[in-house]
Order: sequence, then structure tokens, then C-alpha cells
Amino acid sequence: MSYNVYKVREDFPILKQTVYGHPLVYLDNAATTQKPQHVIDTVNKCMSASNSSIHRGVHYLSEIITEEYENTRKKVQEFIHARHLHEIVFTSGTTSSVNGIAFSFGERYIGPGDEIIISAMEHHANIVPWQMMCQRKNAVLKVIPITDEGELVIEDIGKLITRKTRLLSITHISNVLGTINPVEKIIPIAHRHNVPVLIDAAQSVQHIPIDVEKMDCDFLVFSGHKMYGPTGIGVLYAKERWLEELPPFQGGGEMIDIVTFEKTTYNQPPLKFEAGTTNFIGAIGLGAAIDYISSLGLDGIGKHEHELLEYATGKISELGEIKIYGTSKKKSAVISFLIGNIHQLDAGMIMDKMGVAVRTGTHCAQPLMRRFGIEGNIRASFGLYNTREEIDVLCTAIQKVKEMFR
Amino acid sequence: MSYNVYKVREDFPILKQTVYGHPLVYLDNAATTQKPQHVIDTVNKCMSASNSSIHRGVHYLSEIITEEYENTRKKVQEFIHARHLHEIVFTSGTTSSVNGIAFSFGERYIGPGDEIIISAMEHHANIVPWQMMCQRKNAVLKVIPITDEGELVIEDIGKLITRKTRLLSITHISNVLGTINPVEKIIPIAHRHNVPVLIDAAQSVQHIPIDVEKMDCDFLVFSGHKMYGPTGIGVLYAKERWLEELPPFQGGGEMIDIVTFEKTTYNQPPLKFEAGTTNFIGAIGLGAAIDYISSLGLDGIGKHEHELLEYATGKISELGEIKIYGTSKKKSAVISFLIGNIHQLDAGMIMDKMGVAVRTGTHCAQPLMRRFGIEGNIRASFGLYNTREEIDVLCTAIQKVKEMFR
Amino acid sequence: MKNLNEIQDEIIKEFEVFGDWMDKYNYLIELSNDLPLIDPKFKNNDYIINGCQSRVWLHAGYDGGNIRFTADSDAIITKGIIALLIRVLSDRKPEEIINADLYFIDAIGLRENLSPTRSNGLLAMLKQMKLYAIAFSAKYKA
Amino acid sequence: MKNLNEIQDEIIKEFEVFGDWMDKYNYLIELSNDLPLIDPKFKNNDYIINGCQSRVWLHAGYDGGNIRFTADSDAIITKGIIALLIRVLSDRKPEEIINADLYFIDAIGLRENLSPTRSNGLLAMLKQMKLYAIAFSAKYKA
Ligand SMILES: Cc1ncc(COP(=O)(O)O)c(C=O)c1O
Ligand SMILES: Cc1ncc(COP(=O)(O)O)c(C=O)c1O
Repeated sequence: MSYNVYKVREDFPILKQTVYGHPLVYLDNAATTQKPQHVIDTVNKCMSASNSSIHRGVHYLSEIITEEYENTRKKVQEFIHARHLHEIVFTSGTTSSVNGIAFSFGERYIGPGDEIIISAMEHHANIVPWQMMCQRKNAVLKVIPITDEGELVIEDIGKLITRKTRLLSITHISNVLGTINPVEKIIPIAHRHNVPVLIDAAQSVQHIPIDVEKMDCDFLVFSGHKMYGPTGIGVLYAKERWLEELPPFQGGGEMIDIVTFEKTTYNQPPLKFEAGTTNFIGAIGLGAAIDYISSLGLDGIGKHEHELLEYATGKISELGEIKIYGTSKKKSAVISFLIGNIHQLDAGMIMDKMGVAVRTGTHCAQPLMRRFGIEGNIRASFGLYNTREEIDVLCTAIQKVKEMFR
Repeated sequence: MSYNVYKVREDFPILKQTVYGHPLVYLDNAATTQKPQHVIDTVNKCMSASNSSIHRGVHYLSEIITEEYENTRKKVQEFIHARHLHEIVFTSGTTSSVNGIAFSFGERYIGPGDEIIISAMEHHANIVPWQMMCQRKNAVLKVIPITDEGELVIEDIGKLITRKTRLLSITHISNVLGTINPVEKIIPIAHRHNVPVLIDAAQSVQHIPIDVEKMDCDFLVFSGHKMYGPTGIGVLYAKERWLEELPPFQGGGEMIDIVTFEKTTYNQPPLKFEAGTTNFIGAIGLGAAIDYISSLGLDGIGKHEHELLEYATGKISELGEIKIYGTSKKKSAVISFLIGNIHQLDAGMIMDKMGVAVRTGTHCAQPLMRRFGIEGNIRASFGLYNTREEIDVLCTAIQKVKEMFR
Repeated sequence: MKNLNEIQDEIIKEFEVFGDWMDKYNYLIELSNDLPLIDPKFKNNDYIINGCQSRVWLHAGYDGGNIRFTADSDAIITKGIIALLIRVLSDRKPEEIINADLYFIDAIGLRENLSPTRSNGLLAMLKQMKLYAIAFSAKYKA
Repeated sequence: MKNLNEIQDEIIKEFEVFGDWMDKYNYLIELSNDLPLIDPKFKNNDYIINGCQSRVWLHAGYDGGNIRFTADSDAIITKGIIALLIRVLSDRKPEEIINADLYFIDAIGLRENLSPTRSNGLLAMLKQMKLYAIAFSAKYKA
């Protein structure tokens, strides 16, 4: 069956909206995605029919909601092809997942002079937690450079790794450049030096199939809200042995085994890492998002989005005076650009009034902006419901911007 | 206008349910509360009409959702009577709030030999984060004892405080005993010794009016899901000066000012403490919950719940062979008890099959259980929608348990 | 002696007569008296299986090719369910235990009691029973 | 010279003629040329107001009881809005600036540009203007 984007759009109530009299053209999907009716209904049902505290109750509602929650864990496991169910930890988002690991990994393994490697294209969520930890532990943060096309300089990775390197943390797909990093090449390099690897999949899990077993990453993190699910829910995947060895990053209810004032022993993973009342409604909503994505199929979604990318790249380039940031051969459906020397904020404000929602600014990647010598740019990022017609509207809006600021 | 609980119940779709053929009698409100239609609708609307990434966008949806989010911050501020808007930080729940403060406070102020004081009636969420921090910093955790009635031994607080005491962290209301601690007495004692105070309001904010200015606490934490709001959202209130002095507990997008690989500077509070994409949908849902509570009025709610407590305490005691844990004069609507020497799990399972949802076990307060020499007990906790008739059903269920295990 | 599935079918039959949950639970309470109790000397932390809601003690003995289980719990309904599990699994060869498909639990409506999320220790106990079987099998094969 | 509110009303009138957003923005772009530009020597980090989306530089001079503002921004629409703010607030006594109620912003539909959540630096600039007024007022009263 072929992918019918017009039918898909009907699943998203928000897309029927008009903005300043124009149909909404939502091209800010790398920031957050819209929710299909199935996710909305699931969250709704959860709050209307099964809400109750998970794990701890022996009563009926508690039983049901716990089962729904644990079923979602299973869905996540299957979605990313993890070997074990207990390798899936629910967090409140990518940022929490990275912070959690940065803390626990830091406590357990990092001492003065040790090194963490990230890349020049990371989102702040994969920079700042490591900086904070390095500062606490007197460790060193090293950075893999990128080319002008926005590709990692793979040859440099081997050179950056020393006997002091403890972890490599990189993004799977850049939220600005769209670059799909060759993790299948990078991870073996790191592993050859016994360096574990964290993959920030915030921008990949909604676009391309993930198989953590094949990929062989040690950690993988992502957010629900960027994959058509609710806010406040995210995932931390970690190989079994890490979850066993690492200390918990938060303390509280549920994550404990025995608590005395003198000493506390912890529960088994994943519960060891899920302190307090988790966002179980959000998690169950995330389960619905996974079901939704699976029902469309990531292959079809990926193909559709790739077509949009090619179409958009062609059309936008044709407009002239456009500089695109990120021209990697393997690219996800994100286009960051500047129009002549027009300030991105000026452009964004005009486009907004034409119903086109794009992001302007640094996209939480200031070092990357600095790498390209710019203060910020405009980013159009596509999702499974975007159409060619919307790209035409985007181009009209760019044209209008050019006219106004000429 | 008098409080009409039957009318109130109509706002909660889940309460219309039957369980094993019996009407649901939900008495597990201290674990989590049910959601009124207004909260469900707000979350629904948020996902259907205004969802977009907050703060960072210049486009229409981003504008609207940011305004809704910041309006909720204002609602929280007014609800707990905080002096400044920026003293309200959104977290993912009480547990996260306590962990966050334990981390940041630990990093900034705690050294070897320093002391943190908690009490013997704390929830694990207000024990384990301090233990973890004390272990990291070689600090000492001290515990205020409680009486057999379940009241803090206030006289001991002054004795426990030394020149090494850095923080006092206690619960406002015990989730097991129902004790309403006299924070208006305790906080001045601590402040007289220059010791700041954190109040765990997870069990109070939905039952009694809170005025942090009057109370003069330094920190106050609570969860949305226990006050008829969504899961995955909570609040950390802190006095302005603390939020300025304390380092952030998580790093990522939004909480930064300028990021370079060498050095990162942070945003102003509250954003400094809200790393990454927050649970803005949950926050807006929490705003709806606050509106709902305010529309009923905490005074009316408190009076209704207190009547339920008195009625239930009388009726349950009359059944005979009941031991109630927590008999403080000032008590919230929670009754923990054991029936003769019947195991709490046996009792809970029978009651469940009669439609009565109570909690059994240690209620995430193992040290408190140990203090009373028990493995666990049964807890019935009331919310704004519970009725006398439901307490009658509870009593019938207890009676049945007694018969079966006689 | 009946085989493992015959016993399961027998239990399912027994439970069919019960009209409601209370009858079922009354029967489980009755059954709790039939539980082959663990020797008090084993009722210690070496043999405990900690659920967060109730405690279970389990011992496995090996006798003439068969494993014999004895147990106890502080909660009575839990004890009744253990009595059923032991009735099905005790005095059997390790292989039978390892390969057992315990469909009776679902059939008599006690599935929730053995769900991974129930913290009564029963699922952990069942795992422990299979582990004992694997251990004995390895030991006496070798 | 017109008082502060007369100027606000004048601006509101000017904007009333615009049928759509693009006309408004075109006018703001035009206005950006009228902005009394900050002396280049002040266009440095001491005078910068950082929004995360655009940068604004602001200088305040004091002349015969009145405050005179000059400014600049890297974004043109931002510059246009600053031009309006300066038209209303510049060359006025500190007290007028401190007490100014800037209702014209709402009236011409630019409220969102001065919302606390917009990170274009305009709200911070407005605060800074009032702070200058307070500072000059204190200095020359004392
Ligand atoms: C007194 C008290 N503190 C803290 C918590 C933890 O709250 P949460 O699980 O929502 O983080 C609870 C609830 O379980 C509680 O009752
Ligand atoms: C590559 C990347 N990593 C991390 C994040 C942070 O995700 P979140 O804000 O959901 O925690 C984002 C999204 O902003 C991202 O694009």
C-alpha cells in the first residue's frame, strides 16, 4: 500500500487549523511533533477510565494501569529492538536521560583527567550535562570536528580517543543539519578502544528504524514528544550490564528495595532508575504513538519524508540567494538556511503571518552556529504529515520575505 | 453555597465505573487522584489545538502555548502565594523536585560532616535523595523522632540542630499517618539557627491552603497528579535567593544563556532549572486542576474531607479489632490501619473484589513502618469526591475480611 | 500419579464450581492449610523470596529423581496459591518442572497474582522453582 | 511637543489604516530607518541587551532634564518597533518614562513582541529604559 499523506493528515486535528487566516503549515517538527487522534484518545481514556498509581497497588485500577504501562515498555523494546525488557527505562525526556547518565556514569567511572568525547554538531542537551559532570569531576570534554558540509570527521575520532577516554556521546541525526551520522562506523571505532557509546536518537527514532542490538550502542536516548507522543516522557535504553553497574540517578519511591535511615538498597533495573511516580499517562500515550508510527510503517514514513526533503531542497535552492547549512549526502528531512543577509527573526516573523511555522535562532546548538560563523538561521523540519503543497507555501513565504527586505 | 459532593462526583468520569460488578470506591487518593473532566478537556485541547514547543518559537502556536504555560506558572504562584513568579519551577514531580534540590544544594553548600535533618515519618522521596547526597558528600543524615500518636517530637528539633546543620527537610502532611505537622512552629526554630527548610507538600497542597510567604519555608515541593492534575508534572518553589545561588540540577536546552564548549552560562530562574522540553502539556493540565480546586474552594474541600475523616474514624473503630496508625490531633483525611492480625495483602485483595481500592504495604515509608514494628498496613485516603456512603462500603468490606479470615 | 497437566485440569474443574470471587478466595484460604510447610529451620533469609507486599519462603529437596517443594508465606491467600503451585509442580522430575506450562493460573482467574507487576513474590517464587529444577537437573545429569 | 499619550494615539491612528499584517510589517521596516541610531562607539557589550533571537543595543543620554535614547538592532522589524518605543519615550523627563503606560503596543497588535516569552530582547530593552529613567531621576534629584 502506498503512503497517502492526505489521509494521514486527517489523523491530526491540529492541522485543520488556520493561522492569521492561512492554513497552518507546521514545519517545526524537529522541535516538537503534533499528536494523532489515537494518542489524544489514549491519554484521554487513561485519565477517564484507568488512572491509578502504578506498581504499588493490589486493586483493580492499579492492576490495569500497571499492565498498560508495562505493555508500553514492551512496545518500546520492540520498537528499538532491545534484547531485554528491563533495558528500557522511562525518563521525562532526552534531556533527562542524558543528564541521568551523565550523573550516574560520572559518579561511577569518572575521575580527574578522564575524557568524554562529543561532537561539534550536538544539541545543548548533549553538551551541557557533560560539561557539568566534567566540571564536577575535573574531567575533560573533547569535540569531534565537522566538515563544511556538516559531516563528522570520522578519521579524527580514533585520534581523539586516548587511554583516558571513558565515553563517546553523539547524536544520531543533527537537529540543525539533518546529517545522519554513520553510527555503524563510529560505534565499532569506539568499541575497539573499549569506549562505550551513547546515541542521542531524539531526531532519529521518529524517522528511521532503530535496532540497538545491531547498532551495538551502549546507551540510546529519545523523547516522546518528538515522535508524535506526549510531553514529559522519554526513554533511556542501556545495555543490561550498565544498568546493573550504574548507581541510580534519582532516589525515591519505587526505585528502592529496602530503606533504612542507615542504608538503602535498590530495586532491579529498570525500576532502579524510575524513582517516584513516573509519567505513566505520558508513557501509555507514547505507546499509542509507537503503535501509530508502526501502523504507517517507518519505511513508508522515511520514503515520504525523503521525497519532501529532495523536493524542498530543490525548490528552495531555485529561489536564489539561499544558503543551506547541512549538505551531507545522508540527510534527514531538515533544512536550515538563511535568505541573503536577512535576519532569521525578520524572516520568521513574516513567514509566521503567512501561516508557516518554522524555527528561527540557534536551535539549541550555539557551538554549531559558531562553527558556521552565524548567529542563527531558519529551520524547516518535516514530519510524516507534511506535503509538497506545504513546501510550495514555504517557498512563497520565502519569496515574500525577500521582497519585503530587499 | 454548601459543598455538594454528589455534584462534584459528576465531574470525574472514572468514578462512574464498576469494578467486579461493584461501584468503584476509590480510596487511594494519597497515591494518586482522579482527574476532573476539566483537566481531561484541557489536556485534550492542548494536544488538539495549541501544541507546539514553548519559549523558543516565534510562530503563532508557539506563542499561544508559551502563554498558556506561563499563565500556569502564574496560577501556581497565586495558589501557593509565592512572592515572585520566577520562584515557581516546573519539574516532573515531587521526587524530581527533592532530588534536584538535594543535588544542587549538596553541590553548593555541603561538605564532609555537614548535617541534614529529616523526620521519622518521611516518604522515601524525602529520604533517599538526601541519603544519596550525604553519601556523596560525606555528610550526616539526622532524624527527628515521632511519638506513638505519630507526631513529631518538636522539642528534639532544637537539640538535633548543630552548627553543622545545613538543611531541614520535612513533610507537611504524612502520607501514612495523616499528621499535619506544625510547620509554623518548626520553620522558625530552624530559621533561628539559620537553617533553611524544605517542605514536602505532596500531601498537603490538595487539602489545605498554602501560603509560602506566611509559612516562610525556603523550598516547597509537590506533584500535579496528587492534586487532580496530570502525571509527570510537579513544582519546586524556592525563595528567590536560593534559585539565584544554587547551580542548576540539569543541563540542556532552554536553561542556558551562552554555550561554548569551554564554558556555559545559565539563564535566569526559573528557566535555569527547566532544562530541555518541559512537560508543558502536563503543566497546562495542572493549571486546569488548580482552577478546578479553586472553583470548589479549598475551605469547602477541607471541611468535607475532615467530616469524612471523623465519620470514617468513628465507624472503623466501632468495628473492633482495628488498630489505627496515626492519631494526631491535627490530621488529614488518611486512615492507616490493621485488622486484627490479618495480613494487609489478604485484606486488600478481598476489599478489591468488593470494588474498594485501598492501598496496602509500606506506602513508600519503610522506616515509619519499622518505627511502629509492622511490615505494612492498609491505608484508606480520601479525596474531594469521596462520600459517607463509600465509607460505609469500606466498613462492610472490612467486616467481610474479618469474617473470611476469622 | 497424575501427570502435571492432569492436575492442572483437576484444579480448573475444582474452581469451576465457584460462583464468585469470595468463594474462590474462601477456597484458597482453605487450601492454605494444605501447603506442605517449609521446615522451620529453613524459614530464614537464605530461603526468603521478597515481594514488597508479602514474604514467601521456599525450599526444594531432591528425592529419587523428583523435586519436593515446601514453602510458607505470611499472607494467607498467597499461601493458598502456593499450595496450588506446589500441588502441580512438587514431586516431579526436573524436566517436567522446567517445561511446565502453567495454564491453570489463567484459567482459574489468578493471572494477576502472577503478573510481573504484582509484588507478592509469587512470580519470583515460580522463577525460583524453575531455577531449582535447572540446578538439580544439571547436578544429577552430570 | 506632544505628550506621551498623544504620541501613542498618533501611532495607533497611523496603524489603523493597515489592512493586513504585511502592511504593518512593511511600515515597521520603513520606520526602522527612522531609528535614532546609537553612536557606534556604544555598540559594544556594555550596551547590549541579549535576547536569544536578536540583539539590541541601547544608550541613554541626559540632556536638560530629558532622557534621550539611541539604539540599534540586528533585526529590522525589531528595529522598527524600537523606533516606535523611542518615539514615545525619548526626550522625556524620567518621571514620564517611569510612569508610562504603553497601551499603544497592544492597540497596534504588537503585544506578542513584548511578551516575556518572546526572546527578541524588546521587553528587556523596555525594562532597561525604565531603569535608566529611575537611575537618572535618582541621580539628578539627589
Ligand atoms: C509525602 C510524600 N512525598 C513525596 C511523594 C512522592 O511524590 P511523587 O511520587 O509524585 O514524586 C509522595 C507520594 O507518593 C508523598 O506522599
Ligand atoms: C538532537 C537533540 N537532542 C536532544 C534534544 C532535547 O530533547 P528534549 O528537549 O525533548 O529533552 C533535542 C530536541 O530539542 C534534539 O534535537
